[in-house]
Amino acid sequence: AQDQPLDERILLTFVPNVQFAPFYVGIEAGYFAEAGFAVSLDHLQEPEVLDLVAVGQANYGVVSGEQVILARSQNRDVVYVFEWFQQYPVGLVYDRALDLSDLGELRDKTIGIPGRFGASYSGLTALLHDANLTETDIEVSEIGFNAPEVFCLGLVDAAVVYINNEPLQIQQLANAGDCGDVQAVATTSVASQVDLVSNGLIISRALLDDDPAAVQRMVGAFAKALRATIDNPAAAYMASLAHVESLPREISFLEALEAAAEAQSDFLSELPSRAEVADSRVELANQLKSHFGSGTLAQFTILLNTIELWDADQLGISDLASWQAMHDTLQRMGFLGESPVELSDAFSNQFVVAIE
Amino acid sequence: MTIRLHALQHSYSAVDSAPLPALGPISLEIAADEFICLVGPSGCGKSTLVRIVAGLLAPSAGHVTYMGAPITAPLDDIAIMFQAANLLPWRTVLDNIALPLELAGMPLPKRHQIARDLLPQLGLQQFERAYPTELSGGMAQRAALGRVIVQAPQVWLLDEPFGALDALTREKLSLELLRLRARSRQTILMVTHDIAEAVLLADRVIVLSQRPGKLVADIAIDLPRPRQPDLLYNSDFLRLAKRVRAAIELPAQ
Amino acid sequence: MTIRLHALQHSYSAVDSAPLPALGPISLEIAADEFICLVGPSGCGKSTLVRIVAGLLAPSAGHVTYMGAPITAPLDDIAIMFQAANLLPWRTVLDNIALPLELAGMPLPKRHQIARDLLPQLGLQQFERAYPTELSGGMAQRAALGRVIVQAPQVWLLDEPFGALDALTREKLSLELLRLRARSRQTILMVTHDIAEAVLLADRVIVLSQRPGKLVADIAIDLPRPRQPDLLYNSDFLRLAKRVRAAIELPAQ
Amino acid sequence: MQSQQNPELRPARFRRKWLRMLAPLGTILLLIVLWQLIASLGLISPILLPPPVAVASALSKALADGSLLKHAATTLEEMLVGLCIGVGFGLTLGYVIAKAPLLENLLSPLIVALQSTPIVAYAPLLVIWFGTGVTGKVITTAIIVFFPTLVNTVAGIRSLESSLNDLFRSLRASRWQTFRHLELPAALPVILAGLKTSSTLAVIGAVVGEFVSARYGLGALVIAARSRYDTPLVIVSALTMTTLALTLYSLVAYIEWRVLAWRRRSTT
Amino acid sequence: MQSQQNPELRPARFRRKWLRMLAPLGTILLLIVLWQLIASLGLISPILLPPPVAVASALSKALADGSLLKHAATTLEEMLVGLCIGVGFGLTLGYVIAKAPLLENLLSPLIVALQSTPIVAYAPLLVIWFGTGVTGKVITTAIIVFFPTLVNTVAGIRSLESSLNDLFRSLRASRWQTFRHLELPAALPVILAGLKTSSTLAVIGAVVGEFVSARYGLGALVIAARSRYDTPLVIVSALTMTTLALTLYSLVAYIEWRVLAWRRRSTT
Ligand SMILES: Nc1ncnc2c1ncn2[C@@H]1O[C@H](COP(=O)(O)OP(=O)(O)OP(=O)(O)O)[C@@H](O)[C@H]1O
Ligand SMILES: Nc1ncnc2c1ncn2[C@@H]1O[C@H](COP(=O)(O)OP(=O)(O)OP(=O)(O)O)[C@@H](O)[C@H]1O
Ligand SMILES: [Mg+2]
Ligand SMILES: [Mg+2]
Repeated sequence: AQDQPLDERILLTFVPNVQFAPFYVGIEAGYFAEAGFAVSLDHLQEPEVLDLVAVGQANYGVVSGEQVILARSQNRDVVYVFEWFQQYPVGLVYDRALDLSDLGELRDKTIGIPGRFGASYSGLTALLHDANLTETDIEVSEIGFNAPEVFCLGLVDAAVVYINNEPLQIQQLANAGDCGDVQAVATTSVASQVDLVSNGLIISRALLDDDPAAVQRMVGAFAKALRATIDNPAAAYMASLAHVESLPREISFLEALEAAAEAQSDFLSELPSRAEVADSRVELANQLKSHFGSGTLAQFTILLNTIELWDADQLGISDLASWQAMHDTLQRMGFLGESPVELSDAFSNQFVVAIE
Repeated sequence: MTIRLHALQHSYSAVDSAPLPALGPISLEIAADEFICLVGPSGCGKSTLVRIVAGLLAPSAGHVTYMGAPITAPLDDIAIMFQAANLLPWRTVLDNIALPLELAGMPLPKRHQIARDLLPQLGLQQFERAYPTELSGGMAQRAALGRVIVQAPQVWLLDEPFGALDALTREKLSLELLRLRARSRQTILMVTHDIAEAVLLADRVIVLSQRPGKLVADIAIDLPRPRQPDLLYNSDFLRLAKRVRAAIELPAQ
Repeated sequence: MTIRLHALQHSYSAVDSAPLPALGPISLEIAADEFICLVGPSGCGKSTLVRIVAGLLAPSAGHVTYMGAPITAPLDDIAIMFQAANLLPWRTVLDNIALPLELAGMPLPKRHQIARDLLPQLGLQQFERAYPTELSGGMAQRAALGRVIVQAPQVWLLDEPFGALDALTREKLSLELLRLRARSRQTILMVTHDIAEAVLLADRVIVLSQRPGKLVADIAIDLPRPRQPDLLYNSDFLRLAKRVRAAIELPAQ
Repeated sequence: MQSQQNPELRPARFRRKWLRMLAPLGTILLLIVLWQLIASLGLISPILLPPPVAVASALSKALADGSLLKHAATTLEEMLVGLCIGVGFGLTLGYVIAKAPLLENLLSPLIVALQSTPIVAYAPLLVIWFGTGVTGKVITTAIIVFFPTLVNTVAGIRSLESSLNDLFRSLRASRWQTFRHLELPAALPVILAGLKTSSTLAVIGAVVGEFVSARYGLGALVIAARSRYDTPLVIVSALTMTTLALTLYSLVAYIEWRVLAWRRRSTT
Repeated sequence: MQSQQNPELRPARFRRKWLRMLAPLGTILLLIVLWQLIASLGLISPILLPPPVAVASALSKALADGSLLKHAATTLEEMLVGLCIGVGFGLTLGYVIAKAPLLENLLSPLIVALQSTPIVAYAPLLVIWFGTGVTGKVITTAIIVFFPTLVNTVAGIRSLESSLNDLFRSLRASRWQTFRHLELPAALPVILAGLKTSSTLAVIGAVVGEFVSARYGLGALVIAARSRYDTPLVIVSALTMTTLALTLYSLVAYIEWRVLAWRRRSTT
């Protein structure tokens, strides 16, 4: 580490949210500082994040994998250096009564989707392809980011959503009787059918060439923060409080989390296996469920759900097959030009591999 | 009596000041075929009186009747020519004069014809397609007079119709007015500042006092008709003019 | 000679019609202490002439000089009173009258004092806080006159200043004008439709022909000064008035 | 009068008219030159601002495959219908409010709320009530377009001098006649100014509606192009929006020029 | 004159003034009652329109923890600064254009483009040039606010009668004096109408800017609340925006009421 911390801006998408907990943990627990960075976070739309990284306005950004392929096909020389989400977070949500687990059943159904862009559209395309369907076999409805409302009012049979978030919201509505006849929702995640490259950390080629050491430190710090989040979600939630103002923060809930975080760090000192840690999360969830209402728990539950999408034996590694699958999907969508995208340039595992 | 003013009175009230008594109380009776000239000091309420008779202004006290019925709104029989020309700036002279006919639903060729036929009398022959901003003060006033003439009203309310006109044009137009009236005897109530004009034209000259305008004198002009400009040098005429002038100079009663 | 008109001529040109000859050619010389009255038929170009002398309108041909220098823009020495009152509707009477002083940078209390002192002469005592829409036609004209008086100009251009006033107020104000002028002899060029008024006030009466206005007569009024209203019955006066009238009735030369 | 045209006056007028008409094109040309200069000098990364040629080729491609036209037609339809509805309501309510000032106080919370609530807040309602087709976008357009028309109608009609009102009353003009022959022409300059604002806001309304949920339309195209990092196509779509807005604006300006012809006469 | 108040006239005026001031509150109350009714009767699903109580509790929570105030303050700051800049430019350029009509033809493509280009098209540039802080939102606000002020200033100043211009020329008034004492007061009713539009658009400008990138501000709050499907908080944020817009609008309306006092005098 350097003596003088380096100011570094990381561009995230969306708005401050518990799903960005690893970054909050990185800041609050000092992982970034240890690596010599004073990190600040900004939230922008995905294309903006990518373009600003591409032109060197910021060194680090987080976007989903397909953006990297699309952008590279349009001369943005960015490199994906850390696969944050091991599983593609998009999936289909529908009424459990309407069993769509056989994707062939999708034929002639009305599927809601934010619009023909972004991760949800790639996800849908991949799902359809897997089921030997095409877009013309179903009714696509561009409903914007209004899936719970539109779904619950019965305007679509299923909706393409982020599986860590919306199904939970819809289930809550269903529990409250506000979701029509729907009693319980079911999801089919894209990840269960195809392995697509998902959200991860990007840098520009120029940065990779100029200062690989700094990138190495950043990737290392983020990997630590991510692992810490996966290992101790209660502590991660506490770290998020400073960054996400609207998180539920009733005293009793925070006290419970505080206690859980402490217990978890004791538990972690026993060096449990990944499976044991996963079990501890389930246990914690169950334990909290008996004390707090779903409203209070919602954001924490989302964090737990999301952690499942992050967890892996080795964090950050992305493999060519998932890039290829994404590339093929995009090609099928007609989003790529004639000139092929060299996928091996799109990502690099060198920094992940060099950790430790 | 066609028009009767019953203890008519008017005060203007502004939002943040005391009511301003502007007119009356004044009572007056006007016969169906009378030509009345109203004279009085500037600001004494002449325009106010005319606007009340036109049904444009509700008096503060008293009332006006036309053929026995109180006037509460403008009537078809009564036309008013305002002190200002009030032409519509986006209409040509011809369309300004033809406006009342247009509102009455007359088709374009016919109303244009009627308006056009009037232009020579008004001395506006070459200006039918001119816009109001292109007119001189007197020309605008003549166009406004034309707008009253096309209405062929039973009662003419004229608020200083010749104020912006030179002596000659003025004479020409007043004689025109007398000629028009000679055919079908309408009621005319005309405000003027010109004593000679008042005596030359009127059957009666009504003199108002300083604001609030009360009746100071009601002078019958018993000169023979038809009247001609040479009357101006007639001794009866001069005597009547002097009487009017004397009445104006009187303090309010 | 203070003001000289050299073969002055003006035509108005509208966008989609032929140019309209409105004035001249006319040449004229006005001495520094002269009171000139301009009479002529309605629409003959009097206001046009006045606006050119005021530097508001560039003539189509010829030019005007003031003290030898051509007039191309409004001058400080020259003030104009327009045919219409042209008051600013959002200003009170007092602030309208004080406007020229305000533009000259005079502080508020002083300019209000000057304007207020003028109100009795103008017969507007109770109306200093009234807005123009609350004035009668004649009152608005008097306020406009006040706006010229506060400028204390060397040259007064008055376009029918008394057009909307009754005979008495008119007389009172014209005499006021004469009195003002008696102190420091300014140049006055005044348009009027009233022949008697012209003869009563002027040193010379200029008579213009029908449009385009050319000089028809230049009649020196050699009546003694100071002049009083009783002059109206003087035979010299009547003779001069008849001469003016005759000149007006002449066809254009 | 037309028969007496003065031939001397014609060339000047002719030249001025052409100058007026060509002026916007001159500015556009200048901007393109400037843009090329920025691109050539590399002042802004081509990623963010591609050079004119790249945009031109994107344009010709989008024109050739008909996609641009299709999207533009959708947006234009939404704009025009929304404009008609919004302006219609704006004029009507504006007229009524001008006549009954208390109504302004009563309705202002409602009207201001309508104008200032961001679309994301009621996006679900829009999608649910009006679906994902053009209707929702027509509504957003109508809403945003309504307000400037309304306030300018109110201001225009209130600016009327009461003396002219008296004239019409004395002529016993009907309400409609008074509106048609007095209030409308008198208020027209101000109303047309409101329409200028409305006509450019119409594009925003339609496009923002399309951002929420749409398959067709320039808003959908811009989002799609942006999500594919096709900056030239983003610029093509944006320029197409500008073209639509400019066309509408010019139309209003032309109407203004025609209808207010009488005003130009007095500037001799 | 004030000393001669007629006591008879006061109660009526008094009553009317209060009526005017209370009218908006009455409407708001009515809307809340209506809203409660809709909620009670279940006409609209509570997912879309939560009942007033839910919104009230969200409001009190957001107020209690200070978050609403902080966001509102950010948006307000952006609005006010953007409004000042946009209105300043609009007035200035409007004045210049009114005086030189050819300039309108020259600049219209530029101005209309500025107004009609959706922010997503130039969002990256905005972020690069102005960062993700308030500056970018001030710019978007200024841009959207600029246009109505501009066109209304042009319309207002052009509506001036040439006779009054002659008066000021004859008085040798300076350009500034003519503007200050003639053009501005004459154009004011129309300019104020433009400001009414601008003041409500200011909210949209700031919020839209916040959609692109923001941590603070009501736009950010609405997005955050939307992302959590916290509809009551969405409504609270939207209502706060409306409140800001309404406050600004009322301010302009009040200025109008004060400045145009002379107009009310003539309606006897
Ligand atoms: N709209 C108004 N509001 C308030 N006061 C008014 C209004 N109109 C006229 N007045 C006042 O009423 C009085 C009478 O005005 P009116 O116009 O009737 O006078 P007039 O006799 O026609 O005068 P003039 O000969 O100068 O036209 C004046 O003192 C004037 O100030
Ligand atoms: N702005 C203008 N545009 C075009 N023509 C005009 C304009 N002003 C005046 N005229 C024309 O010029 C001629 C002279 O007008 P001017 O106003 O000088 O007459 P005037 O002698 O003052 O008449 P009056 O006594 O009626 O006021 C008229 O025929 C008029 O139609
Ligand atoms: Mg009067
Ligand atoms: Mg004149």
